[in-house]
Amino acid sequence: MKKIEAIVRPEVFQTLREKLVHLGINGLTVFEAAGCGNQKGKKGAFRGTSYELPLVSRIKVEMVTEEHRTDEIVDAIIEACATGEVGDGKIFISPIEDIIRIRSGERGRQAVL
Amino acid sequence: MKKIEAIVRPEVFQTLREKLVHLGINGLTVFEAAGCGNQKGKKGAFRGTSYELPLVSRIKVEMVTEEHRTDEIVDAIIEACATGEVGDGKIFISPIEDIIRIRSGERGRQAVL
Amino acid sequence: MKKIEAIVRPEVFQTLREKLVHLGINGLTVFEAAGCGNQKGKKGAFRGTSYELPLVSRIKVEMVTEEHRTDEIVDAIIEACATGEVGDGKIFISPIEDIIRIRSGERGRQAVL
Amino acid sequence: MKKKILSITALGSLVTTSAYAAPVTAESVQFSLDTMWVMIAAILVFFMHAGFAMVESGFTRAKNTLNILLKNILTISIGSVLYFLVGYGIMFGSSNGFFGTTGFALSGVEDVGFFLFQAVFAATCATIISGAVAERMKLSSYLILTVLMTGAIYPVVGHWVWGGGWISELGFVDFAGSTVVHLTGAVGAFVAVAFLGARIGKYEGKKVNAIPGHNIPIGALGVFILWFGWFGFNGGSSLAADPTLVPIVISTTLLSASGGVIASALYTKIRFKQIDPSITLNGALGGLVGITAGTANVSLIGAVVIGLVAGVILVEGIRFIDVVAKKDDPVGAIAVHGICGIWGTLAVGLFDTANGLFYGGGAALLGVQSIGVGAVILWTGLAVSAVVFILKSTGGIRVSREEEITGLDYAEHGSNAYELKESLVSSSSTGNSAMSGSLVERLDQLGKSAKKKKVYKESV
Amino acid sequence: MKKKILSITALGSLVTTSAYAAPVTAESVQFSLDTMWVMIAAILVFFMHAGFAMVESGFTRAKNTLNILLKNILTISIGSVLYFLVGYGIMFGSSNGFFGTTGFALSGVEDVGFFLFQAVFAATCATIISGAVAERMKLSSYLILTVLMTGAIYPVVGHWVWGGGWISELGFVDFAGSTVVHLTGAVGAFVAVAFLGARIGKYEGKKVNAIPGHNIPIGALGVFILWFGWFGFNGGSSLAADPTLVPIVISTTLLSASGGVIASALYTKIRFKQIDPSITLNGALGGLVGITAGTANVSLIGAVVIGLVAGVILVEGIRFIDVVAKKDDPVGAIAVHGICGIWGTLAVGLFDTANGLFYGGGAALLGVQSIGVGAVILWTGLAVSAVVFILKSTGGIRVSREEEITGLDYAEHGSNAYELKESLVSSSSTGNSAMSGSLVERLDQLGKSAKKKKVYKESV
Amino acid sequence: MKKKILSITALGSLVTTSAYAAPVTAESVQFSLDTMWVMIAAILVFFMHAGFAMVESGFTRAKNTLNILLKNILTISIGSVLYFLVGYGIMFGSSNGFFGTTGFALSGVEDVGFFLFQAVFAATCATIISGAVAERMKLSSYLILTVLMTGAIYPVVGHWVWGGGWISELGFVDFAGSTVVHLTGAVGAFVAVAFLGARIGKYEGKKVNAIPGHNIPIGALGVFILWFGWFGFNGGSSLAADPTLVPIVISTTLLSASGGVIASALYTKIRFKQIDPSITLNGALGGLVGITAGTANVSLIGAVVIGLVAGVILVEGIRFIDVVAKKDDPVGAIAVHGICGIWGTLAVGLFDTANGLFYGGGAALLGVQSIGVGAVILWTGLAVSAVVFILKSTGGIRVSREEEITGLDYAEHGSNAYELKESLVSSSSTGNSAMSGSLVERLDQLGKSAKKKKVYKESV
Ligand SMILES: Nc1ncnc2c1ncn2[C@@H]1O[C@H](COP(=O)(O)OP(=O)(O)O)[C@@H](O)[C@H]1O
Ligand SMILES: Nc1ncnc2c1ncn2[C@@H]1O[C@H](COP(=O)(O)OP(=O)(O)O)[C@@H](O)[C@H]1O
Ligand SMILES: Nc1ncnc2c1ncn2[C@@H]1O[C@H](COP(=O)(O)OP(=O)(O)O)[C@@H](O)[C@H]1O
Repeated sequence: MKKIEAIVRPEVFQTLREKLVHLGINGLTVFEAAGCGNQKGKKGAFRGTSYELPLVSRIKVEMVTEEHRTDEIVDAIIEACATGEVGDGKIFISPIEDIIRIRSGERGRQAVL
Repeated sequence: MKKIEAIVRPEVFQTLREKLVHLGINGLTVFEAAGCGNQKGKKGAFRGTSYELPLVSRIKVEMVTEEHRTDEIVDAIIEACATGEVGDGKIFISPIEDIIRIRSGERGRQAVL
Repeated sequence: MKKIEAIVRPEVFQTLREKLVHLGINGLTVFEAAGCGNQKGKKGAFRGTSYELPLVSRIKVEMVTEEHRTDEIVDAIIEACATGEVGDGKIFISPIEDIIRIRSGERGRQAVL
Repeated sequence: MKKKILSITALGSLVTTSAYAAPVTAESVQFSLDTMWVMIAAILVFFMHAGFAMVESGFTRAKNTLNILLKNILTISIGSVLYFLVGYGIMFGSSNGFFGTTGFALSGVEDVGFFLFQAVFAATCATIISGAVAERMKLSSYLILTVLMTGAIYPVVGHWVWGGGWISELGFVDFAGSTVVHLTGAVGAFVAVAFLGARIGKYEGKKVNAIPGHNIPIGALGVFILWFGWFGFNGGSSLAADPTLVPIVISTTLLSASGGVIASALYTKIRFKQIDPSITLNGALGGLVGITAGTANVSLIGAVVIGLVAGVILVEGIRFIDVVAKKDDPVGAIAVHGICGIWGTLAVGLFDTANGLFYGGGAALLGVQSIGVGAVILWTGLAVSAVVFILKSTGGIRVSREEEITGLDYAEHGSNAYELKESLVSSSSTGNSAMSGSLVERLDQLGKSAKKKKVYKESV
Repeated sequence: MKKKILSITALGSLVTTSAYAAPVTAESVQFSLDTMWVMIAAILVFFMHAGFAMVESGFTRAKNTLNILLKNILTISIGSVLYFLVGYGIMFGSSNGFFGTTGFALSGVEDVGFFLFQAVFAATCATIISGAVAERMKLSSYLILTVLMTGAIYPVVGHWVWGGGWISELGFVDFAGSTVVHLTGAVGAFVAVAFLGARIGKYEGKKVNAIPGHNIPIGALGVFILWFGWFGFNGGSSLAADPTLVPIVISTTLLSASGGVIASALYTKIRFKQIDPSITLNGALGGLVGITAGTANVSLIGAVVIGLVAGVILVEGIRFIDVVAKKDDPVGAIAVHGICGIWGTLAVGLFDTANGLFYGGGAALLGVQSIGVGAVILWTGLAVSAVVFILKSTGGIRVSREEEITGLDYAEHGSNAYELKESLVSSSSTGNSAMSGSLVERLDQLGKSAKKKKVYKESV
Repeated sequence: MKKKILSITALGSLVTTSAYAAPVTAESVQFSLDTMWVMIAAILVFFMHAGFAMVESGFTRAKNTLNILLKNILTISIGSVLYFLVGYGIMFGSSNGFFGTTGFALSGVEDVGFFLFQAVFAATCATIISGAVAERMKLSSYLILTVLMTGAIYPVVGHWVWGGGWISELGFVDFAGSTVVHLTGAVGAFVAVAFLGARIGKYEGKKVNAIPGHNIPIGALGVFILWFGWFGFNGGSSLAADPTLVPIVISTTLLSASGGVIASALYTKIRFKQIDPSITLNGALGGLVGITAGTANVSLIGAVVIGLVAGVILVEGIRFIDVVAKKDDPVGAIAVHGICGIWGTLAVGLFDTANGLFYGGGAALLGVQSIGVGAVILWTGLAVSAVVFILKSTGGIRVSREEEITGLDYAEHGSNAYELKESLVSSSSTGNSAMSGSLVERLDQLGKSAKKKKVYKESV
């Protein structure tokens, strides 16, 4: 099993979710995040004093899935989230050794069906 | 070392925390999250227009622990968090290669005692 | 590639970010978190009734990086975040199997440069 | 308030004889001035409803905010209409000894200004209950209770004390309503809470848990608005622009509220080692309720003392209701309006500069005041018990456990008081929507429960 | 309001003849009292601007809050100055048949109190637009429109109805301005919205999305403040401290607003299966706008009925504007002030106790009321269309797509209405700062978009 | 205000001679009317404390909100009682040349209404300080300073200018208190801030960091409430319901505030390339402070100009205090009340329609105004310095670094102004609780620090 973590712009999340639903991927967990990278932060101003906002807002989507599905999911993410502008985000793939469905105690593949 | 990630209903978190304390597990980190899966979202209404809330609120609990303790922790999570209703959540187990305690620089097993 | 997860006190995050910038590490993603461990929680009071706040606030910083850079990053984190008081936090290191830059579809090392 | 009513209804005949076009005399101008003052006071009292709405929503949880706001705005609305149709007649109509029986829908009533002032009072009494029953009472049951409070239960009390009824005949002094308005509301609140039970999670075995409010700044604003409106509540009860009386009433009101704040702050510091901001804010209200009965009858020093005592009583009263009586009153309404209301009414027996015990007037007035308090508690307690008992037996007065945990806003109205995250929600499977199931708000909606492995169904 | 103007300007000569030092007579005291009442009423009307600011910011999204607050405070400020310099003269100066031409900067005007009361009205009319165009109209364009509304468009309407102009000559009744103030503002709002278009994400093909407000408690507070201020709005329009009139005006105002709340609550319950809190709050405003024209001319029962009808009309009106007409009005201003304004004006033709259809007065008044409504819609519609058309052709009236998605607060002012997280921001590369790019607030700033793979540049 | 005091105390004898039962004459009615107007104005001024509370909590950080609310409600409470016991006597008692020495606890004072109006003024002066010292001053030290401000320091100033003291004898004009109230408060604020030092993180070497407020909508509401109350502040200072004066006072107040808003908006646009919403809101207050001295003595056009100038001065004043003087004043109180207070006082010397420089009255009045300003700065500066110096030497006036970083709400009161997440907290090791250590709120509590590897102990 693999864990796919996608760090994306907040505004594309709904599009991504719908695309994944079409692929038959229902299970996912999301987190609010903030990040920096090649894309730089912004500036704000308050009472004439300016300040930096070095991070930009991001959403992290985590999906645990069977190995053979990772490629199509990655493609779906790129399709839904790539704009071509710096700051589109990253996908990280890492190994998951076991999965348990809390409700039933099922393990492994069964747990994410 | 293993990382145990449990995605659970917010309302069971306190019960879980107390159960883990009884097992002698003190260290953990939690995150607010939102998820979807077999459990479907809800509907809201505002000024007569209804809208979907496709995600439900979740808490993610992360614990890094020695391999031999994973099973009892998993059991504890199931005991504390399973209700039998769809949406109880998942546990993911993944490998951790090293741990460092920032305060002391200790590494490995020492770092999580 | 490795994922470095550092769980740190919120108040040291800016110092850490600047230190990492000096090392040439620009890319990172951060999350709000709450944790417990050796450090205990606090007490609050409302209308004469006291209550416990068992968790303390934390920031999790995630960086995916090439293996050979992990040590200097770990050192930088310790330098920026260690105060010597209980509760400084942990660093977890885990394997990452692949990375994709969403914007370009680049994979692996290329994706985090 | 009684005495003045007579003088105004005496003058009331001026309305017909000296209409606006009639020759302007000093008397007619004084009458105009009296009327305008009462109108201004009534407008200030109206604004107290904004204060109640803010106090009650600020001191409860975010997930029940829309519901409490709705209860407040419906209370003043239903209260006004009901009092117009029925309540005023019961309160000030010609008496059958127990209540009034004429003047429904103001038929035959000339003094519309007096009605107006009384109408906003009636709604105030009813809204006191909304805070105490917050976060768990069904909206429908609450509204039925409001109808009966403003249409019947409160007007009967009012008739006895201000409408020329038997309590007033004893010489009972309640200038602006420590008993008539506040104690009546608080008794209703107490009974309703007793039937309702505590919010989930408030009491666990011997443990008393704190359930802090979600937005204290708007709660504090509510306190300031109430204080502001109270100058109309007490000041207008003179029913005349009397330059020898009104400044004293306003001053005793200011000083007693100030005393309440100071005493609550100091006493929580002593009692709990730190000043409790939320109770200190309540302290102002305790001082205000405390002075309401005697505002025109005590000295300025007396007012300060009444306020100081109210501030201390309030702290102990809140603890008593919360910890000993185990009545879960989220905003402290029973202590503020009930316990301080009793204190204020009895305090007249002590501090009345004419007849008070401390001014050599003996204990007679104190006795009368006690009788009045007892009678109001008895009547209101029985009447509200009957209403709530019937409601409870037929359909229930409390939302379901699931709805309470989810929060009344989402459960009863499908909506939230604060913004959700835009990016996490879609209003259709094909479109991006402008709404969202915020991580944060969701937590509030769900709350905790599940000790016994029972989790409510989330599909609504 | 017209008739009274005459009487006050008649008395106005007293100002010079009976200065404060002059002998005090019953007439002079009545004049003082009248003046003070109008001043108090004007102060209450002023406070309605706080109500508008709270309603409009509470019912829109957090990312546009500073901008809407700014629009509100600038509206009353610019409105006051402009009305002083120009507007008052156009409205009450000696007429050229179409508008007034004297009294600019109050030259030659003695009755400063009357000016003041009118000035706060003028700003009210203008601020109605700010809610409807919220979250997307350029601040600069909005301000130009405000200048023209308070300086010219509204004063012309006012001249026709209250300044002795042709509509008033027909016998048109609009005591406190259902048409003059509210309908005029709402027509301006409608036209501006029509030119502006909907907010991004509001309409997608056939779908109508909900964009809930971010802070309903302050929205509710705003409603209470408006209601509070409205007692001055209607009560002060008597322009005299008349004890036979003012209590009735205050009472009809209270009862109609109450009726609006009750009806909106019940009707949303029937229509949508649950009570909609946000529409119910609007219901109060619907009832208030509804009674404004006839507040002095209808009975108390009439007021209740007018309010109840307004509450139902409002619900359907909001749906009509939102779903059928597809005009995106975030706070429901067009339905509240426009549709209920028309209802209120026509209702006088039905409920006027002297000449109303239901009181045997025939349909004549109803006809006159209709003509007045039509004339105001025509004039305001044309005038605002011209202004907005020119603004749109020269530079545009709408912020860019990127700015709208980011939120006007950050895009136009570089700042946020609520606190960001301290720990995530640095104000310099070397120092820790006190500000932060909150995870949470950022989500609000960014929103969603990007359906078509187009994402705006984030660097500002 | 001075002149009028005489006339009212002259009339004051009416209170005893023409009690309510006495024959009603035009004079007695006018006296009633005057009294009621002053009462209404006092109630409005009272409400300004709600405005201060909202402005100060909105413009500071969430973690210090309870503390600032508490400071505000304690200020009006302590202020009222202290002014009753001591302050009034010092201000209006019979003079020893320097201050009054009779009338303590109002003994021998008949005009309770006048006391009341003055009492709410006194508390206003004191509360100005609370905003400037927010987020770091110990509650106990602040309260001691409040006691001395309302009990002694301010009454002395008041005695000099309004109590018949030496400054008034020079012909100094300060109708409603630009100097007496606002400048006095601001000088106190300046001195306190100078002794206190800046908040942690405000100044780093040469860098000036921004520390934005956490809830601008309630800050904006506070501004509207202050403006609303100010009509009572200025209008009531006439001390009589004078129809030739009050409308002018209300109008100049409205127009100057409007001018302040407009000028601050435009000037920040020019100066910082975008309109700063927070400073623009302050602009209203700048215009209000500016007109307070001359509100009865300048023309309407003069008022607009005074406001416009105040709006510009304010922007530069805030920058000057913040960047050049490096005095950390979170809400801009020193610029608003101090710098604009000086401007307003001097502006009378320029715009007074009788004696002003611009009206051909020469520079004499300007000179007198300058002397008054200088004297008040000197006295208040020295007196407050002495108090704060002693407090600082004995126990300190500032919370610890750890408490400041944690936030005063949690550190001094163990509580928070906003809701924490329910699910993350337990109130006992065995039970689920209703409270929580929110991820979000915690961040606010902890803030940042630790540059030098020093982290405070979190256990409290
Ligand atoms: N090395 C990294 N480790 C973890 N997260 C990263 C890393 N690099 C980038 N990110 C995340 O991805 C987001 C986008 O990266 P960025 O470099 O700005 O753009 P792009 O991926 O288009 O080159 C960042 O905001 C950050 O949240
Ligand atoms: N494949 C997945 N990857 C990541 N998170 C998942 C996955 N499937 C489910 N989840 C998380 O677990 C939660 C519960 O899952 P769900 O399928 O609804 O119920 P159950 O586990 O009882 O079958 C979801 O809300 C989501 O947060
Ligand atoms: N086993 C663990 N798994 C995950 N997170 C942990 C674990 N132990 C500690 N943490 C996180 O690290 C933080 C600091 O740990 P703590 O034990 O209190 O101090 P220290 O690391 O200085 O001994 C905790 O608040 C928690 O967020």
